[in-house]
Amino acid sequence: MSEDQSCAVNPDIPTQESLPLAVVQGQSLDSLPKDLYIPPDALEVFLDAFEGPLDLLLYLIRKENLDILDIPIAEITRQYVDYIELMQNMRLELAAEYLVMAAMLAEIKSRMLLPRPAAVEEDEDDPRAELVRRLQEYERFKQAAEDVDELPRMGRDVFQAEAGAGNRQVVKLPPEVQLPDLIAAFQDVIKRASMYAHHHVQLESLSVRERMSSVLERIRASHFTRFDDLFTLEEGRMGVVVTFLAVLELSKESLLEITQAEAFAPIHVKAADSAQAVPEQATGT
Amino acid sequence: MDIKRLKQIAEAILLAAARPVTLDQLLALFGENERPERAEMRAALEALEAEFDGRGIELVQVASGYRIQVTDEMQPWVSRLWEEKPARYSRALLETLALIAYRQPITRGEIEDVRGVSVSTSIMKTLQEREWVRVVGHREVPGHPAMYGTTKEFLDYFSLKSLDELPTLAELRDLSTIGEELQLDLSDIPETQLAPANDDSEPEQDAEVIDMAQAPDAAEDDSPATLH
Amino acid sequence: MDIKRLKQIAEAILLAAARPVTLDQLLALFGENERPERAEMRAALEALEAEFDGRGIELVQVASGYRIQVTDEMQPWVSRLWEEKPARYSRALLETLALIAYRQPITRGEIEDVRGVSVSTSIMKTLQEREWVRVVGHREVPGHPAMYGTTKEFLDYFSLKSLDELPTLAELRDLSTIGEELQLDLSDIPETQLAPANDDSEPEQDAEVIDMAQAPDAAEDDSPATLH
Repeated sequence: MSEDQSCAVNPDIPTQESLPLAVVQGQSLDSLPKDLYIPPDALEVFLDAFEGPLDLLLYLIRKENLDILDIPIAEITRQYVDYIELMQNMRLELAAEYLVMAAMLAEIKSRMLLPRPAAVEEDEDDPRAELVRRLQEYERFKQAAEDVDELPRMGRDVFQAEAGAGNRQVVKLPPEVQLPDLIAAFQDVIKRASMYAHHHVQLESLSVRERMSSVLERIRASHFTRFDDLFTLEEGRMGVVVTFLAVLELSKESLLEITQAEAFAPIHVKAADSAQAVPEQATGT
Repeated sequence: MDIKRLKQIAEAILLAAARPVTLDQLLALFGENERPERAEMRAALEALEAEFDGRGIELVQVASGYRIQVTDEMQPWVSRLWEEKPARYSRALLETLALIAYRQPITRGEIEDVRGVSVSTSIMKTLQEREWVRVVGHREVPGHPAMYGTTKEFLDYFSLKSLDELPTLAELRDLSTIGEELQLDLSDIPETQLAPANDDSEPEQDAEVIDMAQAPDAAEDDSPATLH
Repeated sequence: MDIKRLKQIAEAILLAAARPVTLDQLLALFGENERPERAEMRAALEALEAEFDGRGIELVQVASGYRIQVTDEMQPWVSRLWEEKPARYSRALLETLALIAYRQPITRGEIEDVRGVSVSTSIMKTLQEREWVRVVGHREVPGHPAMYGTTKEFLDYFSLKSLDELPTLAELRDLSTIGEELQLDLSDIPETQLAPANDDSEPEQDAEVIDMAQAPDAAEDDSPATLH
């Protein structure tokens, strides 16, 4: 194990090179390991620089270019404990995890010192195995975090491209209705109204009902419309009949008036007077 | 910096900004030693504007600076980005619509008589705004209530040539006795948007519906209600 | 519709949306009778991507769809548009995020086990507020701790299409004392370069890593990060 390298190496984290040894809080610092010297005002920063005991250990290992798979436990433990003591001396609040790690290192160290029979050695776990596993596992995610940080990031490296899109009002779509739904609704309402037995609706074909609407729309109460004009010859005979039925039905319901000045004179129709109350609505748009 | 480079940077800035940027603001984004002349920048912007020609975007100047925006011509597609999924119509609305279709011209009071409950103003308003229903006259009774009828838009929406194509009451009665599977067929008709994969099954089902919905004698070629 | 027209419309839509748009969402913006085939749309997007080449913008695919973005090459100019500097994230946050991304679903306790320190509540809160991370279930152990996973927003933010695009995790090495021959053997096999699967000592963990970070189907079908 590479015990004698340690003195040559300084931690190269926060500002270690600045202050002379002697002046720190008026204390003699001769007792501190030289490679561990950190100005006290930087200690907190130093502590912050590590994400925990695993990170600190990794730092100690990497600092000395050691193979993580073959950690010199005695030396690393010594350095680690020195750091911990230093921090405690400075009365820095130390996360409990750091102390747990110190205990774990001490335990591994003691197990390493125990003589083991050569025959067993092959099979038995290296006392460092668990620590090595945890260090590696932590290190790969430490690396992964750095990799993630390198990924192109929105608003830092790349930016959403956006063009103005006019007024960005949310368009509310009207609901869709399917014909079967409409028919089902009609069936329901008719059933509810106990009108199934009635023939009322059956009597006139729907086209007459529809034509009644369109005739009503075309005539006005204010003036007469020529009866002939209500018919569209292109519709054929069926169309003429439907319109005629519609006019008769409207007349029966007193919705329109039919007049003829004299025999064989043109017949005129107009909306019933009642519609005059609201002519602009009655004639539709 | 050549004009091609300036154009590139200006485009990137305007697209990233998502707000209008003035010429001065544009220039301020350059380091001092690389900052172009105003005239150079203006030329780059003009070149950019010309480049957009025939694309779906354009460079415009508004009060607060230059902005890249989508052309009006693209609005039909773009505006659908912010469409909201439609809700469904209430039972009351569908029943009201059905009564108007089958019993027109019909007053609100008559609808209420059949349905046994009052018809809300908002339903009548919705139906008229949708342009499925309109006032076709007024009944000669006290208060002269408006009579409602369906519109051409109503027929178009439901792909009907005329109201004749709605099943008659007699047919509806048959329908309800024929049983479940037929009704299932009816309600299964894939309508509009999302079902291009159902293309195969659609024509058959449609044919079936037409069969049931058309009154046999009214289904002539010269069906009267095709005009309006 | 020809490809030039489709390209034009796609560009306008993607720029107007200002968020990623999927192929299906794009197609849904077309009326039924003008809707292009998926293959046509995809070809148009590819043509658009090629057209952007060498410009300050690019068409990329991220988890939530296609996105037009300003390239990082334009960052020096564009970043000056905003006075506020983009947020920098602490190592603690990034390590926690990395563990959730690579090891999901993972509990807070499991994160703490790997990191060797406790995970602060504020970090978990920040990650969830940014909508990068969310609770995807609870571990069936005493206390039912929440398990965390990453979201589509996480992938979008880091310009990733899926979790398998995350940088590959470093492989675990075996203890040299036990594994010297093994390592020799392994170094003879060239095609295993990237796969962490060559670690015999921890098959389970590696399997998990492969599931999450490498196998494309696993990332699509099972991984919570592709859900929403």
